[in-house]
Amino acid sequence: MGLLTFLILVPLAGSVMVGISGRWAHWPRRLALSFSLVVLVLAALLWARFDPAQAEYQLVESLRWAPSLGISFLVGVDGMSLFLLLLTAFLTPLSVLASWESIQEKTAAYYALLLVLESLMMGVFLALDVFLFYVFWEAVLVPMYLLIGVWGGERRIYAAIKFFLFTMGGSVLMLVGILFCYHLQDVQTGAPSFDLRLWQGLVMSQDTQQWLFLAFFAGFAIKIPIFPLHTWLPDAHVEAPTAGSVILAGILLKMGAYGLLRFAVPLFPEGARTFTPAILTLAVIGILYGALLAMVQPDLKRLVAYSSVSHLGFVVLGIFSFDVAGVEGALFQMLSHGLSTGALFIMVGMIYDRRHTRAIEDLGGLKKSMPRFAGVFLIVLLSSMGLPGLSGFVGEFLVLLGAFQTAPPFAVAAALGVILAAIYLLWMYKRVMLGEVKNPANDHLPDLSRREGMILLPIVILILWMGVAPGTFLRPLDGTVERFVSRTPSGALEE
Amino acid sequence: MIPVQHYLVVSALLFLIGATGVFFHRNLVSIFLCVELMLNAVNLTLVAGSRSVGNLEGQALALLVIVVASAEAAVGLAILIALHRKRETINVDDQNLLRY
Amino acid sequence: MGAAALVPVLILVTTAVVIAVGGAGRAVGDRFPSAGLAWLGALVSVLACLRMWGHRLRALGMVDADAFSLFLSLLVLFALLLTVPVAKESLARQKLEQPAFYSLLLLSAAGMLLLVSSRHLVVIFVALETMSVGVYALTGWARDRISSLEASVKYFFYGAFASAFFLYGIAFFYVVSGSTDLAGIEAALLARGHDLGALPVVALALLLVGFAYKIAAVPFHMWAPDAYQGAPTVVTAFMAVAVKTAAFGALLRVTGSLLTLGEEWRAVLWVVAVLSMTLGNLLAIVQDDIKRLLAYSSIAQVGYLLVGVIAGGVAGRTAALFYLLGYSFMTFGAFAAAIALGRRGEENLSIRSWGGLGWTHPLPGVAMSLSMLSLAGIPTTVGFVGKFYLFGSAVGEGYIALVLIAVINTLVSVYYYLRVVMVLYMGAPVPHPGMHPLGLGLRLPLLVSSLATVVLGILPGPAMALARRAALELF
Amino acid sequence: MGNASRLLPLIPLIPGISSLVLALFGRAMGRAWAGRLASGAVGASLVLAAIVFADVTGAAPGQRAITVQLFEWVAAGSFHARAALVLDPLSSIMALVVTGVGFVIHVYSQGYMVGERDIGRYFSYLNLFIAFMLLLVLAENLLFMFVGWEGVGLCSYLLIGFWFERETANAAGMKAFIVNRIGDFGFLIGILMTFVVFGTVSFAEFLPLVPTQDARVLNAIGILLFVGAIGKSAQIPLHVWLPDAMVGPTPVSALIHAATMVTAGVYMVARTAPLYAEAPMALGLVGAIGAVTALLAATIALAQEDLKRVLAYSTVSQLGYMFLACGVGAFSAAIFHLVTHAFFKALLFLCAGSVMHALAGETNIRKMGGLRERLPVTYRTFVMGTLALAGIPPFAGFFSKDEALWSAFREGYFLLWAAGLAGAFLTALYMGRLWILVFEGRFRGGSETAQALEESPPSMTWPLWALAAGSAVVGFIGIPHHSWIETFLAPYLAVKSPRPSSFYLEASLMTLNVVIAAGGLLLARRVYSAEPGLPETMAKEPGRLHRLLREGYRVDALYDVLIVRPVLLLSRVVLWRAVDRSLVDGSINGWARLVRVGGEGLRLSQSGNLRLYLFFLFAGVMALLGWMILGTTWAS
Amino acid sequence: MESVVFYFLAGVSILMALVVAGSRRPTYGALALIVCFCAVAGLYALSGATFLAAVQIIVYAGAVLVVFLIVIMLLDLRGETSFKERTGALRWAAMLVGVMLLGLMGIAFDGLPSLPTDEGVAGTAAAMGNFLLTRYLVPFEATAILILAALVGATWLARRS
Repeated sequence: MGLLTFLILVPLAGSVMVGISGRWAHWPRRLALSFSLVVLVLAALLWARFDPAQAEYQLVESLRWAPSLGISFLVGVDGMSLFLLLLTAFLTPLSVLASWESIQEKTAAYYALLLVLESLMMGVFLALDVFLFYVFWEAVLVPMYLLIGVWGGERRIYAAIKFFLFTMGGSVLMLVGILFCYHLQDVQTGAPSFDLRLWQGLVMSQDTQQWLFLAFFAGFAIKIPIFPLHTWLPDAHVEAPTAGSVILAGILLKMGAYGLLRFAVPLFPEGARTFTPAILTLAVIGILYGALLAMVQPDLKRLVAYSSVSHLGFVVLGIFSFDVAGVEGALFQMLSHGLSTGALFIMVGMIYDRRHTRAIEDLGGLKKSMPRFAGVFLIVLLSSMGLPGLSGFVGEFLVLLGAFQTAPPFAVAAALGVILAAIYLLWMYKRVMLGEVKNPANDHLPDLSRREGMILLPIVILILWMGVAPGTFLRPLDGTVERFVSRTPSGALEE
Repeated sequence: MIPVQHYLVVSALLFLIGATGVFFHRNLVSIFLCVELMLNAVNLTLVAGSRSVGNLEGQALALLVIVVASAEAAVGLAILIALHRKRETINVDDQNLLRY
Repeated sequence: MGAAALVPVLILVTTAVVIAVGGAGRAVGDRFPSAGLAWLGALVSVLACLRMWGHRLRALGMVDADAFSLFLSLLVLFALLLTVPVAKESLARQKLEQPAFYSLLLLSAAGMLLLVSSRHLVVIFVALETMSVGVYALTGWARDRISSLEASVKYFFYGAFASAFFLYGIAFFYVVSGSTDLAGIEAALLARGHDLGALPVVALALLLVGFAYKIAAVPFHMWAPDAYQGAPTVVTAFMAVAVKTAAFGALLRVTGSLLTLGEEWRAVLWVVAVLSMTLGNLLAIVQDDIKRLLAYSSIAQVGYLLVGVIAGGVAGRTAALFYLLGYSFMTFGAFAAAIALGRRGEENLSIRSWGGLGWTHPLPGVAMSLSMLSLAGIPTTVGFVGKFYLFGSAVGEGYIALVLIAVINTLVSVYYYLRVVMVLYMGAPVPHPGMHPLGLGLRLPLLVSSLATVVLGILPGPAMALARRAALELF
Repeated sequence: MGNASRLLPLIPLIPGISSLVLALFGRAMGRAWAGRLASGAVGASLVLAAIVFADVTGAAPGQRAITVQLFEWVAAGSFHARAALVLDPLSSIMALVVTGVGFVIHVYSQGYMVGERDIGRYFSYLNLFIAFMLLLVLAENLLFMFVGWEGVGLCSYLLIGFWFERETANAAGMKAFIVNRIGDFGFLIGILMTFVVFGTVSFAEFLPLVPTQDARVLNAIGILLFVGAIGKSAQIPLHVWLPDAMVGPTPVSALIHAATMVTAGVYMVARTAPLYAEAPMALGLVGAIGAVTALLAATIALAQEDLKRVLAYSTVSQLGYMFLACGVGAFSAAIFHLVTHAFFKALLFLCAGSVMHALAGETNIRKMGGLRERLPVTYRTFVMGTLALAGIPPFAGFFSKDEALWSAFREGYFLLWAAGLAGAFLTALYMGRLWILVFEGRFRGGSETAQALEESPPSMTWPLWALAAGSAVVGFIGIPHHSWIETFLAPYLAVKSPRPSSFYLEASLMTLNVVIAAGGLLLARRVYSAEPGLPETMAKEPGRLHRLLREGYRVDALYDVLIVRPVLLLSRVVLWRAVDRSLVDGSINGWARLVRVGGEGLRLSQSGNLRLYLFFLFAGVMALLGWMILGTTWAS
Repeated sequence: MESVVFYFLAGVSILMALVVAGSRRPTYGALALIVCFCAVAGLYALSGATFLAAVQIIVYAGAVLVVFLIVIMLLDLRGETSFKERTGALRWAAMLVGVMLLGLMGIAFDGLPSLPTDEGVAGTAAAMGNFLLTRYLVPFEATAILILAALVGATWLARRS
């Protein structure tokens, strides 16, 4: 058992401890915070041990699990997963902190589920065995379902079940695809295996590739989500507790994009190529559609949710540009979106804690009593709308750059989303933060507390860091992304 | 000698009369009688088969069927008695507490 | 010609007789340890089964103790081991505890053991009837409750009617082959080739009807919801788990043996499987009574199980056997949890009235939730691994469309399975007169089935290996 | 120039750091020190800018450009964009203007903003602006320039909306940012295309490659980049944000919305001059937009009643002149006008600020008049600014505007020249109007205000003098035929040599310019002095044309009807309600409902009647046997 | 001669079967079934299954069906007529299914080759006894379990609580 296994096991062990600690009032959250910080340290250690020069999977660990079926506990890390792991490790303690005061009921179960979720997400990003991946992938739904359903808002039950059914709907199709690949692997090599690395050697006809790609794509597209499969997202976001929204937007959505990068495209490059124009179209529609809808949302969380649809459209666009810059941009955008949208949800949660409403029309003029909050909020918004010098810009720019090289019209259309982002975010900022205080309830609200500052400070620092020195996060991607691009059909759109 | 097929046809007739008869009754005992008829029809096939294939298995099985049928009758009638005691009716159409 | 292979059956019967005789005439409340004896008998029987593992014994030319039958026998016996304590606790609540109950339980379990251990249609028939007669009586055990009797009546008549068809099938096989032994039939049919016309397939079809009824596959399922709902819950649990396991085992044996009869039966089962899962799921969605919901759910589960039968081969059968194992635990867990959620003095089977009980009653809540997730096929539970291999085996044989239908059905099923979890943990608490305290008789089975559901889901390897061994020794 | 390379990074860095310090500790610092720190930081930058400027001028004409690499900023695949600064005549002159005017305005702000609650925040923004502006002008490549480009836009947004409790300020700030974003959209695509075409976005690397490329490609890039300039420099049709931006503090209007940020577009075009020189269509567009803007904005300025809005439209118009100059290939003339304009327009705005300071924030010129005696310094400096803007020699505007118009004429763009000339007349006219209405005649405001009228404090008046001095003398760096600025810039703008032309023609046109300008001023004096009641009359019974002009050709209303409302309607009604809720969600919920209804329907089959159950079994057997028997029989 | 007996017995059994299926009163049905069983017993005997014929008459017709009659009396089912309410649809549908099934069976029987008529097995009591206690020991003994189960079950169900 090495570092990677610990990344999965530590939060799991933590969740057990937290679960037991329920009878002592403050212990669940303290324990949860400590465990998530331990994981963060482990993840940092992983970063330190990671060798950016190497394109292949690193620190691979393999345990026999069900050898007769070709299942093993096979984990490894490469540039693509490294930062997603770090993001997971980073956002979890923040989620714990964000829940510190607002979750008062059933705290032990809550924090235990949060840690279970962390463990499973780690597993998703670490698994190199497709079976293992699918197990984690599906299992993630359960704690999230419970987090939304138990600690969520008014329509939490509808949102939770919708979330579950949507995402599962996609992944059962992927399951069929996985089974078929497994069968192919069995037939072609005589040794059943779920080892992703072996699957890349499978021989498939064009037709087979197309079907399999579609099956995998269905699973990932819903999670991302790609228009028109996105309608679970606003509901889930709105109803989820703050931490749920943070993790949902920050990490769960990235799982879909990660799946495309790790599985759907490299395994079925020809299949991917066939559908690239359609997917690019959907991505661009998603960018514009999400932005346009975000513009007219009356609820803050719903607005941020639709903005996620828009931002994740960029990620898809970048992936399917099949260009090094584009793919790196997509990965970068995933990280940046995780930070900025995570922060947005946290901050919306802070507003909710104070005002018990998320309706934009109930707010206004908050900046007067909460100047610090307003400042941080603005930085996060600016990052989200892609202001150069902040994290959001680098990702978006590289995505557009990649897309512009392989599919210029799509890039141009997508760039319109940048305009729209400014509109809906600034408009929201204006209505929430600026202006006179018309509703007396919005006056004399406490500014950021120390705990809240502690949550936001690291995010702001990272947003700046990623904007000013993106090289830190781009360089380790190089090898992996080049390997990825070399497996994709070059000139996918030339025909 | 009578060809085996004739036995089979008679048996099939009896069987199907029994099976169809089930739907002609609302009284559970009568329905039960029809089921008994069906079992007996099968026995006829078995006996005829036994003669045709030349071993005793068919007849032995037919004998076991009779045993099974009596055991079933015991339990079935016991259930009916219990039911009648509780509901004062063994009309099949009255047994629809459990549905949908 | 030793009779060693019959030892597990004989142990059960002996225990049953001891209980029946020892308990006869004793007043209710008289301290005769019938439950303990029954449990002990089942345990000894388990030991006997384990002792025979790997020896491929055959008793009196008709009963086999191969890995296949032992695997299924063990499943039945596990169900028995779980049922007995639950029965003791739940029947005591309803003042229905009688030595005869355990006696019947053991006798029908003996029938099940025989059912899965024989390649002989006559034995299969008699065993099937033994099992059925016992369960008919158990279904009506709450003889003062109309619904129990009604369930019993429906079950009985449906069963009698269906077994006539089943028997007719055996008779036809006998007529065309002169044998009632699966191997003998196979040999005779092979020898005679195609000149027998359609009668052999008619015979097979009629056998399938009998099995389909017993495993409650659509369109022969209609008894199940009523019988499940009306029977005392513990009996329903036993029925849903053990009866299904045993009948399914026999079905596997028959379809695995009569290979000369063409592939038509696969197409038939294809349709039956699709109908079962679709209808089962659609109807389960609209249920509020947990037992009725589970009844429809188990109809759907049979649909999934049939996927393994249709796929056939070692992989398909392994998958089906493994799934049966998982199915036993998760289903039993669900029923036991439903019992444990009963209120003081009455059963509490309406899901709607379970609001928030998951928090106040952690063990039944968790057990129920795990069962539901497992039945829905969510990973880290055995239901997931089981489905994974069932569908995998079918994909391997090219049944893609079937698997697609199956996974879409899984999706539909998630809705109602999660609804239970939802009510337990997210529902508004419903005021009620207080819950029945949980005794060890419920706690342990709950714990065991929950643990099994998870452990088998995380470490399926060993159990899968056993199932594979069993599948290999099917012939 | 080794000295310069070491000092160069400090120029944007000092205000940047100061901004951060002010943002974090501005409140604790106290209002006096906040202003001092901010001004000091810009002052330091000014000194450094002057030093490096001296270095540049001191160097041999061919070696006046150096690049200072800071770090590799974005690198992915084959794309590289360095964080690097370039120092050459163009950027050094811009840096000097930015820090110079910036310093003056910082000092002015200390007086003007006295009494503001959030002075630390104000200076933080202002310093940040200077930092970004310097980044913009010093950037070595397009992408890094884009950082400054968007950064100044952000600061503009923040400063326009500085009084965040005012609804108009917030709306104006947002409008400014969003309209700029629309331009930036083009700019961004331009950057992408530049990279795709040249494989680099570094000025020093792709500009020399320009001749290797097809004109169509260059036109496309040129136009795309110019779209960015249109937004930033408030050219038609994206000019709508600038007049609204006047709700911000007046020093901000002077610094950002007159002297520096809005000229970034011109600077960018000049920076990429070699590209535009090879892209005739793009250049033509630049000139045309410039000319149209110069003329139309001037007409609008005629009818405005808000002091600052007049100046804002004037700025738009003057920026048009700069683009006009670019469009005819006279990039150095454009930069020249940029520099002079920075002085006199900043001056005019600061004068306006001074007036507002005296009138307690009043900006409506109908309520002014007769301020000449009460605000002598303001009056004098304002007149100097007016004369400079109108183009009366020897004030700075005369030289630069003349240079621009002459270039147009000389290069044969007579239409542009004519438009420019007409614009010049209008410029003189509206400035004359302003002069008369604000400073001459009787005071038309309330009597209370009248008594409180007094000149602004020294911290505000000496910046006025400084800028006035600038306005007066800066023009001499560009005396025709002895133009220092042209010789200084020309090698780095890569401009083709001007067509030969007659000195007499040039001189006569110059005279014409002066006559036109003087005519405009005199006409204004005649009209508005003779009829002091005219503005009131026109305000009450506006003519159709007057109303059209006052409302800026109703462009805002047009955009509202054509773009804003349809987009909102599309989003809210079509996309959200119809597509998202009804179609997408509706169809999926529809499936769920179908499943439920299916379940409800099917459960009726389970009627509870045993006979029915048995019948299903019986029928099932029949179906099964039928299938098996018929299947087998037909098969054989 | 043999065929006359066969057709007579077959005819009687079918006729009685129809009565069972169609009679309004359960008593008539039970009595007709007894007759039917006796006729079928005759057919058994005709096929050489003499022991079985005896068992059929003694046990089946003589005991089991008599129990039926007793139950009918006990439950006082005379008043309940089967045909009281005629909801015809299901009956007609069942008849249709029955006829179709008969047709299908016909096809299946038609496809059979001519099977040997008599292989000369005699189901005498001795032979049967021998057979059941050797080859068929397991199912034979299994019926003991069945009967025990039926006994226990029936006892509980039928007993007054």
